[in-house]
Amino acid sequence: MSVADRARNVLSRLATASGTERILISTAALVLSVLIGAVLVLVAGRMTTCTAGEAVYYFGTGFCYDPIAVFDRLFLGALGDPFSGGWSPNGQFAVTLRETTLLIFTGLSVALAFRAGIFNIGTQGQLVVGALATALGVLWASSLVSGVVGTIVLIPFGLLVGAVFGGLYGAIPGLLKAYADANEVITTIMLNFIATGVALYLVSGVFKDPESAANQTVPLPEFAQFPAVLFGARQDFSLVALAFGLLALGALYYLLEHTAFGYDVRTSGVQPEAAEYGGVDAERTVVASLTLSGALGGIAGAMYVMMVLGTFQTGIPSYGFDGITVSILAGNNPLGVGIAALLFGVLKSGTTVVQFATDVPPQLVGVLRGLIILFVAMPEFFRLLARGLPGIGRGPESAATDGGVPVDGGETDE
Amino acid sequence: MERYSTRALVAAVTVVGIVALLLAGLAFPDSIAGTLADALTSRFTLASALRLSVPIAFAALGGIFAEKSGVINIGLEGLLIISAFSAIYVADITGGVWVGYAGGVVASTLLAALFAVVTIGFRADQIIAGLAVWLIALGLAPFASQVFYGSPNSPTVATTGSISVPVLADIPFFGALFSASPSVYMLFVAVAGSWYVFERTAFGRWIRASGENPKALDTAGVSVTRVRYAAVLISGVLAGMGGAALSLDLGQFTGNGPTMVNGKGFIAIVAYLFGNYNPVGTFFSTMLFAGLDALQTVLQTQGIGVPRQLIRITPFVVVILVLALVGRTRLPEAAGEHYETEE
Amino acid sequence: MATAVHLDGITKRFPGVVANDDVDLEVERGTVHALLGENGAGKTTLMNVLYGLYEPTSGTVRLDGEPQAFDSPRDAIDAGVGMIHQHFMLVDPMTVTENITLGSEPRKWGGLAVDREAAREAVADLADRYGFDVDPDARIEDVSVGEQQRVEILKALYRGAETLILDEPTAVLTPQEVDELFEVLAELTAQGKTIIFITHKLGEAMRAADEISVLRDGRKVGTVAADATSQEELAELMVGREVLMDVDRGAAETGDVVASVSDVVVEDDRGVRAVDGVSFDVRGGEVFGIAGVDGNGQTELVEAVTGLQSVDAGEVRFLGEDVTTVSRRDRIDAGMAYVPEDRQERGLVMEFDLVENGLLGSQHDPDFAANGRVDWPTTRQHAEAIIDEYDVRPPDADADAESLSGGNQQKFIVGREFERDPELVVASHPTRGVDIGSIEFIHERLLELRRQGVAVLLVSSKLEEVQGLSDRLAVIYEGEFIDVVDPDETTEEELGLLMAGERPGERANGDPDPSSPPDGSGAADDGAAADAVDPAGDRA
Amino acid sequence: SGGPSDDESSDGSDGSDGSDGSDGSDGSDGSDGSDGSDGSDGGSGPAANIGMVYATGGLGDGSFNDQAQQGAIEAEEDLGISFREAQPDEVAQFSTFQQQFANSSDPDYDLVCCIGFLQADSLADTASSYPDQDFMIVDSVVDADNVASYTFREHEGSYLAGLMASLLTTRSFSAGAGSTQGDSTNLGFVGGVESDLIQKFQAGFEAGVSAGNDDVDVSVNYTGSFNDPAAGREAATSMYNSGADIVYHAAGNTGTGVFQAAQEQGKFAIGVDRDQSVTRPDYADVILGSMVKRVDTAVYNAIEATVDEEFPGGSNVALGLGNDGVALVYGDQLGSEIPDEVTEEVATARENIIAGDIDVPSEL
Ligand SMILES: Nc1ncnc2c1ncn2[C@@H]1O[C@H](COP(=O)(O)OP(=O)(O)OP(=O)(O)O)[C@@H](O)[C@H]1O
Ligand SMILES: Nc1ncnc2c1ncn2[C@@H]1O[C@H](COP(=O)(O)OP(=O)(O)OP(=O)(O)O)[C@@H](O)[C@H]1O
Ligand SMILES: [Mg+2]
Ligand SMILES: [Mg+2]
Repeated sequence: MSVADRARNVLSRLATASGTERILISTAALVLSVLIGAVLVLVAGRMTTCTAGEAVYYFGTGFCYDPIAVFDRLFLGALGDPFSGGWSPNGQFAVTLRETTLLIFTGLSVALAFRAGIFNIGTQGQLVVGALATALGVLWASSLVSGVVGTIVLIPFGLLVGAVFGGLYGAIPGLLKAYADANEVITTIMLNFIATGVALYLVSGVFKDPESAANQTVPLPEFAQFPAVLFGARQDFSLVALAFGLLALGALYYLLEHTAFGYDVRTSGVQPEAAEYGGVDAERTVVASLTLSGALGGIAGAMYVMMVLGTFQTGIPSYGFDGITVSILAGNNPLGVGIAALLFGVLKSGTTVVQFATDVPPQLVGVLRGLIILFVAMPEFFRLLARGLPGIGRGPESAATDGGVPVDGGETDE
Repeated sequence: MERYSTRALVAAVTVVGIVALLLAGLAFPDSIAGTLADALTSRFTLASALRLSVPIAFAALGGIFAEKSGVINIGLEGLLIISAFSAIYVADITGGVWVGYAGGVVASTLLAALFAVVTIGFRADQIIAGLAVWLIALGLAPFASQVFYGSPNSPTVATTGSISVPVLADIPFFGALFSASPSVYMLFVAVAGSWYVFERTAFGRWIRASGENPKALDTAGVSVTRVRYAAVLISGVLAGMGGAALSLDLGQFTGNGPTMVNGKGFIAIVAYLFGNYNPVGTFFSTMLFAGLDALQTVLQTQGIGVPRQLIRITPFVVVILVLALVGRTRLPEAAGEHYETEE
Repeated sequence: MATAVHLDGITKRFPGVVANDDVDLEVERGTVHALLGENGAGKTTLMNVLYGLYEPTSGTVRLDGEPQAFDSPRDAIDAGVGMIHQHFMLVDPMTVTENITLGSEPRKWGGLAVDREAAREAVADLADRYGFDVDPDARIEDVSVGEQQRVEILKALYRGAETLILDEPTAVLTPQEVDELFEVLAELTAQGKTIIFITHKLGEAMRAADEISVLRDGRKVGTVAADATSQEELAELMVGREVLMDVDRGAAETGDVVASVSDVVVEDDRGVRAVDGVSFDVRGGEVFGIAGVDGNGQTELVEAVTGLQSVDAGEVRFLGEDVTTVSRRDRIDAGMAYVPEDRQERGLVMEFDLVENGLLGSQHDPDFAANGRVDWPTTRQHAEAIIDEYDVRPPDADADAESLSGGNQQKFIVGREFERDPELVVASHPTRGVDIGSIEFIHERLLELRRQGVAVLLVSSKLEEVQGLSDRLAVIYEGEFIDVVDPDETTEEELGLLMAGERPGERANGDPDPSSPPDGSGAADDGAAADAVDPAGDRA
Repeated sequence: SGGPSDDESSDGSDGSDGSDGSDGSDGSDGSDGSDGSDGSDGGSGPAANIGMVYATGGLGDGSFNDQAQQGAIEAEEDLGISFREAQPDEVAQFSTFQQQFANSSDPDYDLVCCIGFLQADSLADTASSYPDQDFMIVDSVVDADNVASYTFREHEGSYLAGLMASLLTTRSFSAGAGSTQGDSTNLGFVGGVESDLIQKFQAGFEAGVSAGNDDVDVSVNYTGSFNDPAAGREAATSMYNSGADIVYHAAGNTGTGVFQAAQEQGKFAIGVDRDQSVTRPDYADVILGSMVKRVDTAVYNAIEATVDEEFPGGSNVALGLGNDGVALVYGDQLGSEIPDEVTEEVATARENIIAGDIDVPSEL
């Protein structure tokens, strides 16, 4: 097959109706949640008191908060104001990409496990373990090398350490599931708490940076951190890391769709009995998938340490949980994870801009995030909407009117 | 069968272990065993475990209803949060603690209704919708608090207080069961009631059938949709009771960070999985967890020489260990799947 | 006689398919009506319309002359229609009684509680009345398929069904169970009930039905009286051509031993010996058949050979190697093909399309995935070849497996396994749910493999199938081989008795109580349930 | 003589509406464009524009951040400054907000207040990238000419709290809703998350307790969260049940649970950071006193210095008992009932600490 043929193939698969529909639906969901969010902003704005001079006026009524400003800041702000002329790669856009990069890895971690039929809630814990291991490992190794050579050696080394330890931590629920039949939802939630607890113990004790009041390890030397390329160093973002992320997206997609191992994973995910029949070793696949998933989580941790903080510090943000949302929004599809991670990166980074630029309580963005997810999750709603609302009544109406216990059940009822 | 015998074995080993510990504690009161034995036999530990159980167990019972009917409600955390705030808010504006309690339950039920419409009516993915419910509540409750009170934390309102049953409350150890907050008694009623619904009523069977084989229920002429709506709404009511109990017991809503609910909704999921969807089993698994948490607090306070950060994680470690021994929990066959009557 | 069921010009369209095309059907009260047709002919769809599961695109349903507009099965049930589906609609973890009364539970305490005693009694009474052998307190997941079917029938009767629809009721039954079922049907019609049943077995249709309607490609091609037709006529109506009814397998040219099983013991989850010391050899070019009532250890034995169950004692050898503990994957690689009994659980990944399903089991085969990298174009060609050769309909490699009718799913699996170039084919009920045209084809293929020197291990509960195809035939009962016979020298009746657990020697001195046929249900289960259900006792 | 507990009357927790960054009239273009730093005279704009970057707990924590906000509000009232707030919820956002304030030209911020020691690392970077921007940091020291650092000697105030507690627990004392048993030798300390900072509170408290009576033990519990009142309640309840009469907390919102437990058990508690008998009036009947930490003073002083163009860049002020940076204030309701012997002894200890006669340990 020629390259052109292949490209055509790919394009034709992308242009399928369902793909277009998914994009349309996601857009509609975004728009709808923005509308509802705007109403929320207005209502909240009515409940707050402000001076007349600060109010904005819509429909002849004054509101303390301006929804247009909120959404302008949320989206355009996160992108570094591309239309204002003064766009620079050093601005908020870099923060957005930084968040996106981390979410790509946690999203992939969750996606891989989900595709294998494993509900890995433990990416957060795997991230914490990977981050801590990376910090300690790189610290140790940074006494051996330095300078540019140090960067070239230590970054892959740090990622490797993060992947290995995250992977090992992911293997625990894997082994428990495969060989002790222990439900991974329970074990991974528990392991999250354990990872946080043990990390706190270690970095408030033996591995604590004596110079700092924070519970953190000694900071990594500059050369052991991701170098800023094109983008300014201040936003703690490195294009190199994003490139790694994109590489990982492609690699996982290839792994799942074009390799025998991926086929094994997907088969076990949707129908374990059939997988077993097809010669898939169920136990090994469970352990391997969770290990790999943990490794991706661990890499996210390594990136957090080597790109964002430059040290391991307790209180790691919940990238692991956000990864669940990212993955599900993406339909657990590695390529979709890229887009979902960008959307979430925008929301996370935009939140800080909104906070800075408006008086709206920052929790509002959290609500918006929930609404977007909710609407994206209900494509059926938009399909009905598109069809002009005829069949909409069936489900929801009965809920609204007779939500209680069905009373007309059995024949012997009356 | 194998499963039950393992369970029995684990139970037996646990009992033997506890007895040995108590004996060791008697023999050497100053050792760690002595401290542990003291804590284990203290009515204060039991009382503490009960208090800690309330929100978790209510939410877990709610989770059972939803999941048994085939709708995985991962948004329990959100229901707890919204109820915890609403209860305080309503109690604050009306001045009535129990009015506030009802307000919390209503708020949680409304959010559950939204979840139901979205997942059952519009066939949204249950997991995403559940996460969305959590995120919405996690934003909305502190946001509302900020708007109403100018702070994510509410002011203090009256609490539900506690009720002591005369005589019974004086029984050693178990007396703690009879000198507790009203929510604890309501929890007992809810556990028994849930058990009754599942084991004895037609509706309980429909819920089970709707989660195991909705088509069987449908072809038997019962509307799966309505059963699922009802079950999800019940989960909203129960989680609402848990959230309201949590905040009204303290008389305040705390909305910073993960809010005062702080993951209890997720622990609830663990609890009902661990309790194998049985209300009574779930109650005991909640008590196991809360008991370990209470014990952890006591041990930390008494300073037994193990770093505090590590003592704090014992409940989580124990759950994993027990699970590794007891093994699998079985999800309802159709949990997480949409059901549609054909045509 | 009154017309109980009257279907008028029923058309049912699915996106891209016309499943029923202007079908008329009349069934007299108190009669049995059989519905015949190839896979995908539209039989199930037609009955789903009658049962209110599907709303017809056009056409009307009348019961006792009254036009009906069913919105849901609930309406159909209320109108006295009951249906026993091809795939049972039972809740596995619930008991027989709970399943039968589901949705119509007797209540007490003002509806606050299910009256469990009343429910249990009602079920027991009903079972008694029709001579059904069921344990009201057994859990569905613990009872045999035959018993599950009886539960389904009771469920319909409990709801006051006047018209009963059975979708391929005999596909899963032993000959004796089939007899029992037909007795039940006779009893039911005698009591004024109307029966419609779907089948692929012409003989059964002629035996049990009063009238037979045949569907082809969604259209009804004729209705004939059962006593005025022949199998040949029916077959031609169905397929549109003449069908060869008998297979001539020719003499065997046996080669070396390909697979050998010695003293194999397999315990099930509960520690009960499902396979209890079985030994046999299968040679190249030979079909070794295993007959038996479902649930006597065939599944476990087959899975022990194919590597899906671990063996608790004994040895399995394949091509001279001890493979007792060798993984499933290595056995596939060594040349073992397996048509599994449960096509929807095991044989196909229902959410995958046929391209991906064609790869199942070959994903580590260098021909399809060199160096662990799947060659999708080749895989696609492979799937298309199977579809083409085995006449899988619709012939679309991009169709998801779940969108195919059961028979077509089976054909695809058979094709995939037979094309594996195997040394040994293990075929478990290879033609279950397959129409006769396809059965003929599958049988031919199987014999062709045999001619090529492939060893075949065939398990089937269809006597004529194992008897017709096997060179040697073992009868399995409660996990043991009760006898190995030459199928050509053994009558169907003798086989039936063997399958019932009658040892060859016993017949002389024993006094087999003819009124106590082998209990398919109780014995059919792997052990534990056999204790729970007292076979002879309940029957008396 | 229980330290300066003067102006605690205004409850800062409802003051966050005072935040308005943009000056009243948006239309007035550039009236204060370039002269941001020297605008202490009336004019149209505020005396100074201040940026506040809070610690991750966010506003409404009832203690630390609220206290810092209080300082800004007072400065707004007294000095006519204007301030804008940012509440990061994770460490990585500190630098984002610090930079946003530093970058901003409309308005041009005269001072950026960074609250909490976790900001130290990012501030070290930000401060060197924006040498013309003035910063202040609370609870940590950043060595830069454009940063004024304020740290607190929490252990000193905690020492007084411990001393008071140990003197009270060894006598029979009853007031408000609580009482102590004369024969008890047990006190409690509830912390949030383990850290050097919280351990400073603990160390000082324990030192004070031993100074009061060598036989009194302190039970310690860290709940692992600053936001879990339920856990705080269980920790304190367990302490009260094992004989403690008084529990001191340094656990933010978790402390609410400590007060609740005190009320339920009829025992006492000691608040932290602010005068909690005032900010939590429902519990005033069990709060003996609070170890206040005048973050507001630090913020106010830094702002005042900025307005006066005397910004103490590069300085490091350690606020202790001596300069009223920390203090033990007695409870609004119970303070008057505390026996004079106790208050006198506490006052003496305070003098001795200020004079350097008592050296309070800041580490365990
Ligand atoms: N729900 C559906 N959606 C789309 N197509 C369907 C659906 N149900 C059936 N079909 C199609 O309608 C046709 C008739 O199917 P039906 O199940 O009625 O066949 P059948 O005669 O029962 O076959 P079998 O003997 O294999 O059970 C087939 O082509 C099938 O693929
Ligand atoms: N996951 C899949 N499931 C089913 N069919 C697939 C899948 N992936 C690819 N195919 C089919 O295989 C054929 C070739 O696929 P594709 O274009 O992806 O290959 P390619 O990328 O050109 O080859 P290669 O993967 O060897 O680089 C197409 O007809 C495509 O529809
Ligand atoms: Mg059919
Ligand atoms: Mg495809």
